[in-house]
Amino acid sequence: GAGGRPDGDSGGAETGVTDDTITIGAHFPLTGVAAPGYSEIPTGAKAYYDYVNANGGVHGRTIEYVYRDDAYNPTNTSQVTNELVLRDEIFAMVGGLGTPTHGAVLDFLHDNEVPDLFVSSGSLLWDQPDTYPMTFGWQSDYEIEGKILGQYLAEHHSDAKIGLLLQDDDFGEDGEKGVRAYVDSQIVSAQRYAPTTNDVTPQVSALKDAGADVVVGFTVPSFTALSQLSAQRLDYDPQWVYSNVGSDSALVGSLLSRFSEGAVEDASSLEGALTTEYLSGVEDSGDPWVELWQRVWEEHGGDEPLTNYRIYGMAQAYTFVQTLQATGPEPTREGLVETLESSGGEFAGPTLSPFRYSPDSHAGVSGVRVAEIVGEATEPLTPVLLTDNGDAEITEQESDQAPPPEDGIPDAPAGN
Amino acid sequence: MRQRSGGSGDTPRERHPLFQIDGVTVRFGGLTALEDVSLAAWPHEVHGVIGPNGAGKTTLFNVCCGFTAAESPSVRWRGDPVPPPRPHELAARGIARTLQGLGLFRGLTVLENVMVGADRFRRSGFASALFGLPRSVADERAVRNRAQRALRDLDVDGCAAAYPDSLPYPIRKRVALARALVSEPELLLLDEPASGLGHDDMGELGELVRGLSDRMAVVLVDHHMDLVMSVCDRITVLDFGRVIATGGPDEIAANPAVVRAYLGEEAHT
Amino acid sequence: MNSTLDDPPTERPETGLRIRGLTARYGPVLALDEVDLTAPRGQITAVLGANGAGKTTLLRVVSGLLRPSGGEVLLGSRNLTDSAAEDVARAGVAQVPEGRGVITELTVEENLRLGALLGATRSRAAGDGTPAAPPVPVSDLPDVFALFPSLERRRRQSAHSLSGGERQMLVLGRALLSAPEVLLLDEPSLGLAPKVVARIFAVLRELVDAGGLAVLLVEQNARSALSIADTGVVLNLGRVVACSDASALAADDELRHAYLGF
Amino acid sequence: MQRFVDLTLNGISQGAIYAAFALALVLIWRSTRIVNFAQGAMAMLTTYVALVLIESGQPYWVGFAVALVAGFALGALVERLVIRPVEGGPELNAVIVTLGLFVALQALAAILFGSSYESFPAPFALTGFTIGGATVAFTPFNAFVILAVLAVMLALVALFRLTDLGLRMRASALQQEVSRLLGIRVGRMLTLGWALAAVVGSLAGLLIAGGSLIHPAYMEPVIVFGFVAAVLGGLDSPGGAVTGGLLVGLALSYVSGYLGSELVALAALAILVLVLLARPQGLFGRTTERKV
Amino acid sequence: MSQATTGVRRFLPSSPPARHLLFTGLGLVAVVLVAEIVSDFRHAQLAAMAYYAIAAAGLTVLTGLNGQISLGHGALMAVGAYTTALLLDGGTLPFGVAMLAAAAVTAGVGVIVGAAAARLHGPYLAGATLALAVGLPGLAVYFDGLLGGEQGLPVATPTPAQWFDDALYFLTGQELGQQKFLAYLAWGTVLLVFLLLANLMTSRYGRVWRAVRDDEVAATLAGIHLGRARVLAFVVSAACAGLAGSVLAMVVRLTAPSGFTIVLSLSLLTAVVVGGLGSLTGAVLGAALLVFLPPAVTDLGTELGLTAVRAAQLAPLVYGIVLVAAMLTAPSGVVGLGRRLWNRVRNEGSKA
Ligand SMILES: Nc1ncnc2c1ncn2[C@@H]1O[C@H](COP(=O)(O)OP(=O)(O)OP(=O)(O)O)[C@@H](O)[C@H]1O
Ligand SMILES: Nc1ncnc2c1ncn2[C@@H]1O[C@H](COP(=O)(O)OP(=O)(O)OP(=O)(O)O)[C@@H](O)[C@H]1O
Ligand SMILES: [Mg+2]
Ligand SMILES: [Mg+2]
Repeated sequence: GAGGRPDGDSGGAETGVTDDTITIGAHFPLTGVAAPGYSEIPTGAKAYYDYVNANGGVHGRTIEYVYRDDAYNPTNTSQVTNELVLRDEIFAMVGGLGTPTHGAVLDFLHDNEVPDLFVSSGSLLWDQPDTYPMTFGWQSDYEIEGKILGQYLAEHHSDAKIGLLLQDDDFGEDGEKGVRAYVDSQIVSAQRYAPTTNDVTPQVSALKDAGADVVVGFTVPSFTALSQLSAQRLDYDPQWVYSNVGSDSALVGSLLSRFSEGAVEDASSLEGALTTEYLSGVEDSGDPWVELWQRVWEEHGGDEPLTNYRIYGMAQAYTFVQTLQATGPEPTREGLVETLESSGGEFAGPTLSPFRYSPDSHAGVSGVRVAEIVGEATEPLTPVLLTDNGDAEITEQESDQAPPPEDGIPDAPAGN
Repeated sequence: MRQRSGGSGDTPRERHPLFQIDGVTVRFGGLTALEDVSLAAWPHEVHGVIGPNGAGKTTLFNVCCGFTAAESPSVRWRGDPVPPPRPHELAARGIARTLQGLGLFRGLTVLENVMVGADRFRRSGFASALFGLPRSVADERAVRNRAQRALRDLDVDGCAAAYPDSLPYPIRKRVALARALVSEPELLLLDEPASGLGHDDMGELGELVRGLSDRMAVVLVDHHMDLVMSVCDRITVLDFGRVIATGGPDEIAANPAVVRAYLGEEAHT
Repeated sequence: MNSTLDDPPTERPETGLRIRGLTARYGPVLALDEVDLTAPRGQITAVLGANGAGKTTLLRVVSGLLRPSGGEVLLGSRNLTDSAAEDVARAGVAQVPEGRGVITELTVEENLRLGALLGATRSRAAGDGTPAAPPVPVSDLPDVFALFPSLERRRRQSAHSLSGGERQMLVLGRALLSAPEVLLLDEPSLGLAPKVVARIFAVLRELVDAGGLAVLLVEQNARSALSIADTGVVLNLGRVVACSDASALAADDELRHAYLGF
Repeated sequence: MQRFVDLTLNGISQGAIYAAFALALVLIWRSTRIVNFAQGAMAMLTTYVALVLIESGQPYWVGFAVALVAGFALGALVERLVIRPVEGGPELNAVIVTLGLFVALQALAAILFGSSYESFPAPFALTGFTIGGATVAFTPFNAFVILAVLAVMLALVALFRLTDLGLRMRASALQQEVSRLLGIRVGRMLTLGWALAAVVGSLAGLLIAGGSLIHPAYMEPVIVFGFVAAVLGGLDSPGGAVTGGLLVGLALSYVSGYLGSELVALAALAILVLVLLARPQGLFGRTTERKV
Repeated sequence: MSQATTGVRRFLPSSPPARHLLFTGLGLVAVVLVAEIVSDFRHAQLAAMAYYAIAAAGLTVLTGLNGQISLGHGALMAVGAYTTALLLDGGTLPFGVAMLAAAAVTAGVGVIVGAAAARLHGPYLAGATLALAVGLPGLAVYFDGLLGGEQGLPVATPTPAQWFDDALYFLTGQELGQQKFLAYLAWGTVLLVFLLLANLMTSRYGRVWRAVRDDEVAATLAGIHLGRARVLAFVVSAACAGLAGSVLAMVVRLTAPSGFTIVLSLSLLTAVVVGGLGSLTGAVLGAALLVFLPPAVTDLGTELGLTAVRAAQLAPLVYGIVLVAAMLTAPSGVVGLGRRLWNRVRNEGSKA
């Protein structure tokens, strides 16, 4: 354990916590094939922690955020997590990214009793309170996203032939499960691509061949762009629907719009595509949360522009600060988990809908809204829709999202 | 000049040649390298094969060793028909060959080079080597002893620990010969053993080869007529892939066809 | 350097290859020790000696493949001591290396073309389009094929398929095609049939007699080498132990028995 | 049927890209007997050079030309600085040097240009030709790629078959010492070989990038399939590289379309093994029969 | 100095296997000493170093002794890792059995791959094995029902037998944590593998492999079946890779395709060459380089005030530069360099 507490009013010293610091860690692909995009997430989180630290920290402690590169390779994740836990002695793991990567350290973190919060992945693995009582998801999982999209399509495109373009891992698989719950009979073709490939024309051509006039893509942004390029090549123009993960219109749209500057007359961007949202993005300039992120990034970010990946990192950091605030001035690892289980479900924050945290659930954001991409921004088509895994019903969210607190730092709840 | 150990050349003590190959025809695309060539190696005899460059001597050796496939050779071993040999089986069949180059293993010491040649005498298997069982250790020692003996026989045991590249050329030639001899062959095929050797070394080589013929049949290819004429009991001459003459050294030296095709007037000294 | 044909070689000895005090080592091993010798144009100089005497080393130093640790190599008035091998070759010194001088992956014709290319480069460098060296009987591919008929049939074959002797012929032919002023031959008789050896030696003699070619001939086969050479040099343990007229050497019984073994 | 046509055309256009890369490998193999694992990284770097120029407002073709020139310079530089010392040494040392270079250059690009996706423009339209009312998976840009690859192939064949320079380059690669004795400036030939190969590599990089996304690791899949294509064709033969590239491209397109894209790499393995078992020197490689 | 070495040599057993046993014993002592001194974090690093060392040792036999290049050993490690994951799944099989099975299954795959590889040379072999490295992990995605797809399979952690726990406590008086146990397990495997490989390398098999590498024709004439010798080398080295994969799976606790990318295969080859081709010591040194260099560079970068992203990008840059520099300055690897220095010291010593 690092740093005992000299005033000794609580007696116990918690790993990673000193009088004036709390050390937390994370693993991200900062190099290699998965680095584009994802490597921006921790820079956003770091900016927000710096912002909090500059404003007095949490209960007087500054947050030391250590993130390490795993190059999206589970073997490396295991090594850097060892480093984080055994050498850097982090208090908690916050936001470690990737399903296979983070999957490799679930047990290790569990054995070492390290809280494992807000895994940056929509896999269902993180919601196993019985097996992994200290692991929590954060973002909306792919299944509920699929369900909500499926229901929307069933209502608004009930005659359409639907094709699926799926990443061949848990992302595509869970998403498919959700979509099929509503429009199974309408699906004419489900095409999978391996994330290691660089060519999705065969898949898109199969969708075209199957006559799909709506295509739902559970794709990461680069493959969203590739699928758009392939479609353009084949002159194929269905109604596109992309998962939130891959629909970063600011990113994908700008990537694609570059091609229209050249010899391509037929501007191809994500205009008119459908997607879902659980966070507001850079392009929603009027949104008070986005204004906060812009302020934070201006003050503590680098020279590079603010992106949705960075907003994701900041929002996650916000939730963690919120948790710390709620845990009180004497943070312990158990305390952290208890806080999330008891009050995490009521956290008001940057996400459009609340988390599903409870003693029985460690699942993240409970819902999304369906939106249409217009220019670089989105226009909501539905209210925020809430649901849960399995055959839970889809309901509309009643209350509106609260704006961020004045100083941009979540308050410690009264009573603590 | 000739120090024959016995009159084996004229009155063979055996009824059959040790090794006999008949009807060897080899074509490379349009080029006929050998046409209906036969070769017989008698025990206790040194048999020379000579001929102009590209006549097919090395190719004939390659057929005998199974490196080159001939069209329909018939092979006999002590008079019995056997299938054409395959290269890696030669050692076990009692056939050894030296190469026109040196063919020493650069990364192995001289002793190890020769130990590779003695590989066929090992008895223990993979497991005993893996676990370092006494059987494998004893085996290894036996092979080492054989190799050392072979090096001693050729008077090169002094450089057992050296690597071939660091040795003078004549010594390397001897090492290569030691590696062939350590497998205790019955038939020894020597491809240009004297090339690159100085006069003295060549003389020693000649004596050595004669000595060997007590123990085995030797077939020798070389362009040094002094050597060939002095050690061979019988000589076959190839030209353009055909046998143009066979006989004892004196006959061959006097054969006008051989002189025309191979020896030339001047060099015939 | 541009000597004319009718210069009797003996009158201008400085036009050949001169080696002064040449010393070379392989690490601690002294392979050449203050070697002096001259290979004048129009002459064959035989370098003899037992295995390991340093003959190959001498040729490698001359052709620039090995840096000498002392002494100098002069071609005519030109100092080649520290020139790179390619520059030595372009200056007109062709070497037929011991053993593997064939580029086995190329065809016979391509190997020969490389020699011809060097010849062309040299004549271009001479400026006026005339060959840099006096005309030699071997100036194009047909000449080589006339000299070595067995190569012609294998012209498009990969050199890899050649027999040992055929390779040796190929390397010789290639060196001749480069129209050299000085020809360094490292055991050219190696692996060749007696008749071919005799032919090659006769051709060498012819080339030399026809004009300015200087030949430095390294041979194990001292007897036949001395029979065509003008001068003989005997090396032993990296040192010149004798240097004189070829016929005188051949007649010197003591020397013959001590170093030449015949 | 439309599907089959699309898959075929897509396979050809992907295959042309692998072929372009394989040509660079063949060129370097023929002129230095080294397999250059850094080829992709070098191409990536020069593609970024082109992108920087194009983004600063230069026309596409200016970026294109400068990238090729930069490739030439980079190839020559790399050969002189890091390859020269390992030439003629153990084969593996050169492999490790190029691997090290590959890793270092990729990291360098990430530091210099950032590791995010960038779109790279194409000089021709990216919508497929329309044939008989149906749009096929073959764009004017694809046609340009194929023409460029064929042109490079012919140029290489001519270089090696017909020119003295090509012969000198091959000789230098095969036997340095003998080549020097024949008056060939071996060092210069090797540098030239690398420089030319880097130009071809840069061209491949540009063709792959055109109308698609680049990031510091964008060449990685191409390196593998390009290498497979080169080996398939027989590393010595430009024609083999193109055949190998098209074969790999077609096979992968069919496998991806009909069987599933996770099998793409496995299919490449299967094809390679099948071909090499029948012809260990690749389709167009020359076998050296004589061993002794 | 040379007297000192001959003096030491006099006390060594004369037969190689006995000598190897002695060294293994010394190695064991060293492992226990180190393991008991260092922190849990170092245990984790040591365990990682161990699996690299095992795979590199196998590769060094194949490449260094037999001259076959393999860019596909990462895929063979995957075979071992998946075998282990599947066998340990039920929770009943002892981990030792799973490790043996992993080695055996991978050796079986090695027979097939080796049989194909035996016909290939140089870049053709490199190309085929590269395709293996990239292609084989695709199977895990294709058979995702059994092999878990991209997400991979979790691997049950092995637990020490009670006697081991007790014995170690008795010996050192310290508790055996999970990390430390894994380090022991991994290094125990290293010692065993090295013992067996050293035996093979000094036996006729090592000699035959080197002979085949140096001159195929001469080796054939000595009665060696080239194909068989090559395949055997491949199988031995595949078995090592399988064992390494097994250890990796247990240390990492997950086996997924993204853990066995081409990068892994290339790293192994690098480790082998930079360490010193054909030497077991070199394999260990190369493994150490793989494990310790990148984090050291990242830390250095962070200390120099770089952002974590920049520092992370620095690691591959430095790694690449180190590879190039190592090959330019020490072409025979660290071991070769050491040998050269040692010879110089000894020569000077004997001159004095
Ligand atoms: N694989 C092959 N392909 C084509 N031709 C070949 C092949 N192998 C040998 N040859 C030709 O066959 C002929 C016989 O070659 P071989 O090596 O047997 O000659 P040799 O009698 O040993 O000659 P030397 O005395 O020069 O060694 C040669 O002309 C050679 O070019
Ligand atoms: N690369 C080398 N490294 C160390 N020593 C060498 C090397 N090459 C030759 N030597 C030594 O230098 C000496 C001269 O060798 P060189 O090859 O010049 O002899 P040679 O007269 O050509 O012999 P041969 O007739 O065998 O060709 C010999 O003692 C030889 O061992
Ligand atoms: Mg021959
Ligand atoms: Mg010599």
